[in-house]
Amino acid sequence: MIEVNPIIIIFAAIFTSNMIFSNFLGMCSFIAVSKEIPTAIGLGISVTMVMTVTTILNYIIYWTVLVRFNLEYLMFIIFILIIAAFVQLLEMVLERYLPTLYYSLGIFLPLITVNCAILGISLFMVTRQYNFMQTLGYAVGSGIGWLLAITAMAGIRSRLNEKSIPEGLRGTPITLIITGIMALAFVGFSGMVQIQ
Amino acid sequence: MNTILTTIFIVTCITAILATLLTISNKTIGNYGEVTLTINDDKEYIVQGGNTLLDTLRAESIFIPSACGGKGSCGYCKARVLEGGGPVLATEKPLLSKEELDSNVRLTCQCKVKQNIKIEIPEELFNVKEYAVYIEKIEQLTSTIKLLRFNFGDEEISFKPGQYVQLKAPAYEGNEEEVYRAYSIASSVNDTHAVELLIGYTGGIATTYVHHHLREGDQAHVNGPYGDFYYHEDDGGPIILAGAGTGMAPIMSILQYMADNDIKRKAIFFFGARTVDDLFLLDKLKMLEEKLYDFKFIPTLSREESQEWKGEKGRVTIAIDKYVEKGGNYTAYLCGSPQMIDSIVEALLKKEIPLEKIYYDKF
Amino acid sequence: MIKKSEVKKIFKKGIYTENPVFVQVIGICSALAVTNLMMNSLIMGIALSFVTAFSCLTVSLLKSYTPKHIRMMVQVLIISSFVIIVDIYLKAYMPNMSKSLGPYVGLIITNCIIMGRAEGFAQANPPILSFLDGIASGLGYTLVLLMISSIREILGFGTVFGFQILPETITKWTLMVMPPSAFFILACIMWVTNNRRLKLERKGVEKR
Amino acid sequence: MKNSLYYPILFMIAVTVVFIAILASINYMLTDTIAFNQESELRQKILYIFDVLPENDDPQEIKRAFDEKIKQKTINDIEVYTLIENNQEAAYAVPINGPGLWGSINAYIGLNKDFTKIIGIEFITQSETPGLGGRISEDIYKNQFRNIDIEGAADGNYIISSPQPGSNVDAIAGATQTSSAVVKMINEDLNTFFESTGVR
Repeated sequence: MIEVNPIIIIFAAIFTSNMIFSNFLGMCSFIAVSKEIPTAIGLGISVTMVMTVTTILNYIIYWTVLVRFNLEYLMFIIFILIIAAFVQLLEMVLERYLPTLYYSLGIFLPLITVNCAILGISLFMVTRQYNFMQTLGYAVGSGIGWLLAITAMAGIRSRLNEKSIPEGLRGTPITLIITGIMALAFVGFSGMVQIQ
Repeated sequence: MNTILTTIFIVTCITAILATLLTISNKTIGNYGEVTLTINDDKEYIVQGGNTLLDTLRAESIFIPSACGGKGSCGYCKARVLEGGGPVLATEKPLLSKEELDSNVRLTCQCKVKQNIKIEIPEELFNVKEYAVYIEKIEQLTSTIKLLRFNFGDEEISFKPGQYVQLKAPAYEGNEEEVYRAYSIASSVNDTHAVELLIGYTGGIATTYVHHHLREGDQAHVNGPYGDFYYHEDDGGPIILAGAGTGMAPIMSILQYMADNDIKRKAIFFFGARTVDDLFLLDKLKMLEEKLYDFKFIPTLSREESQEWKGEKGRVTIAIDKYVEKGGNYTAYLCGSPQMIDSIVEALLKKEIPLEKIYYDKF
Repeated sequence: MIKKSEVKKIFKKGIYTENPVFVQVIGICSALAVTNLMMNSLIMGIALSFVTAFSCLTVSLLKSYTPKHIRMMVQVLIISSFVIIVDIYLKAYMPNMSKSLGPYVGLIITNCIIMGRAEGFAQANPPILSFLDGIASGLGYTLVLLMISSIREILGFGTVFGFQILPETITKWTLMVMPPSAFFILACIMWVTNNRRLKLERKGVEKR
Repeated sequence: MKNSLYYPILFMIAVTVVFIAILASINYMLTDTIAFNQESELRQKILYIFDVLPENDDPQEIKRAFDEKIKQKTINDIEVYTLIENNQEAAYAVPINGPGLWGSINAYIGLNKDFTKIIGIEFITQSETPGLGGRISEDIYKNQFRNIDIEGAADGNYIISSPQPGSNVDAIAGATQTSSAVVKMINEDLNTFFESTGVR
């Protein structure tokens, strides 16, 4: 394995290996919640936070428990259980103690458990054999990349004039086409920085 | 074998820890204690806080219609929250109009009960329930109208005379979608373990189901009661009832209510039909005429050629013109097709009966 | 017990009227990532149908015993267990397929179709119906995947399930091999189905 | 009962035990098959580099051929595979890796016993665009690396990709970046190998 600086991994995760545009993860909430900019930013920030914390938890459990007892084949179960439990706990805590934060970000938490981007990060961290700092960089970068992508999409969609689009293309289909074009644009970043 | 046991042990430890964490926090952080839920300013419930309003109401057997199951995407579960609902959430805004936001309307599946809360919901939702019923009796009244008696078993329904229930027509051979159709209750409100419906055959999904597929003893589903067409205890003046075909159903319920409660009001029932063959439930009406304080049944036939018919002929409005006194302090209940009701309302207005004393149910 | 008409309705909903991918717009992450080859799509579709059907069955069996606050955990545990079974099976008997699907097998867990059916259908319906519903949704998903991948594979590689059908000499359309093309094709499929639906709706209005 | 403190935990434990027991048993039964599959793939690739693949690709056949002809050996801390012919080392497969366009590429490159010729290449992992850079895994590209004389190569440029003058390998049309990445990693890693081991 080539040692890569965690800072470079952050940039790579934002641009060259953007979760949405090159791995297509987290598409469901990306399409459903990208109608307005404030909502998109709220969801993006929640995703980034949850992604960072759960990836670190999963990293620790993976190397201290799963690898030691040869249980790597069970990583899916453990990872998703940790994500689900963490999201639910976080929701309860925010709702009780930080209501303002809850009303702006917490309400998106139930959408996050089934967001494949979160689980995806934990799985890629294992297949790419990152060390702790690299994992941290990768999680933070991917979160920011996701936030950037959904905000950009919300910006475009809020300026889209629905009337000038053929009726059958309105809504999801046109969003998919825009995403496709954006993905092609992001191909331009390839080769700029390396992720592995 | 050993490896399998260690695996089970380790994973179980992890899930047990997570489950414990969640359970404890559910008992502590997620526990908002008991709060008071006030509905429409008069009914109070002591409920467990921490759940959504929709779930809380459901636990109290108040069913607010909801199609998406609490995901905040259908926008059906609206209700006015007057106090204690917290700020409107971003997940609700796309589904609420400006007027609704101004009048404190919220999505009950998103709004959580964390403190004492006051809400307002349509009164009729209190009683609405879904009942699993079976068909006790089917009676062919005329060539196209059947009377069906749905038995509720141990359950009870409470409704006002004149209200309707919805009957579910499930998918059957030749029909793939499930539909609900409304039918007025023809039976007495005291008969709480059953409802009787009059259902005429029109060739539609639900009436085809009723006329060609339902047999005595079959299972069916109804929910209700609904509707703001029902008997009003007002000034006690004389009552005009008018209907045609299956529109007799709510009127029968009103008449039986009057008989059961010995209400001493003058009542006159104009029933429109084409020929003698289209008249039904005559024995029951005869009985009511004897039992009630002052009740007259006036069938008017528009197409009867036979010389034996001694009753009224022509349209209902002609009979009304003949029997109703101008300026009498009447209250009117009408149930029938829109055209029929429009013409009767016109005739009643001519008799100087104010519009607010004319209740009707168009179908 | 179970009426034929009800089964028929479930399948019609899963495959056409409420197709998870192009009507409900869920579970499209993997629909885009694995559709460059038809074989991959087929295996992915079968795997997803298997997981959805059995997860729904189990969730439905356990629904009345599951405490509310750990329902989410129980559901993800059930779903991920079935995914691991699929993963182990592919690794043991179809190693090449396992390699080319890579992490997307694991990501079946977070495919919203499974969670959606488990929460939306299995939670309120008897086990056998839930099982059939799972198969129907999975089938609907598989068909869309195959539709997208057939276009991509023919234009991008000139092959169908790996068999050359276009002459070797044609210029391959590279864009079709690259992931963004899946967006365009899915959008077009939705466009066609939307138009059909709109046309039917308009006809319905005129009739009335 | 559902509201008690212990019920949810016990319920969770029960569900976990049942499911993990099933999974652990399945895994236990299939572990060997999976491990064999993974080894089999590597064996096949190493045999391919030396161009000594058995005619049928039955995994057992491959294992026999591999055990018979290939030995693992460490030259100066670098793990290489050697081809044994007539009880003598006849060729070597040296690991090389480097960044591709999308992710790192891991490969083995085959050298003859005097380290004067490249005799083959095989990619172990690569995540290049299928149909473009991904075509480095196709035989048509890899077979170009059979029998390339590197004895007289200047400045450690053993492989020169077209359209450079004096090229000995054709780049993949439309995937210039991947092609040059492969060339770069071969040249760099071979140089390091030769310098550190001093075999030449």
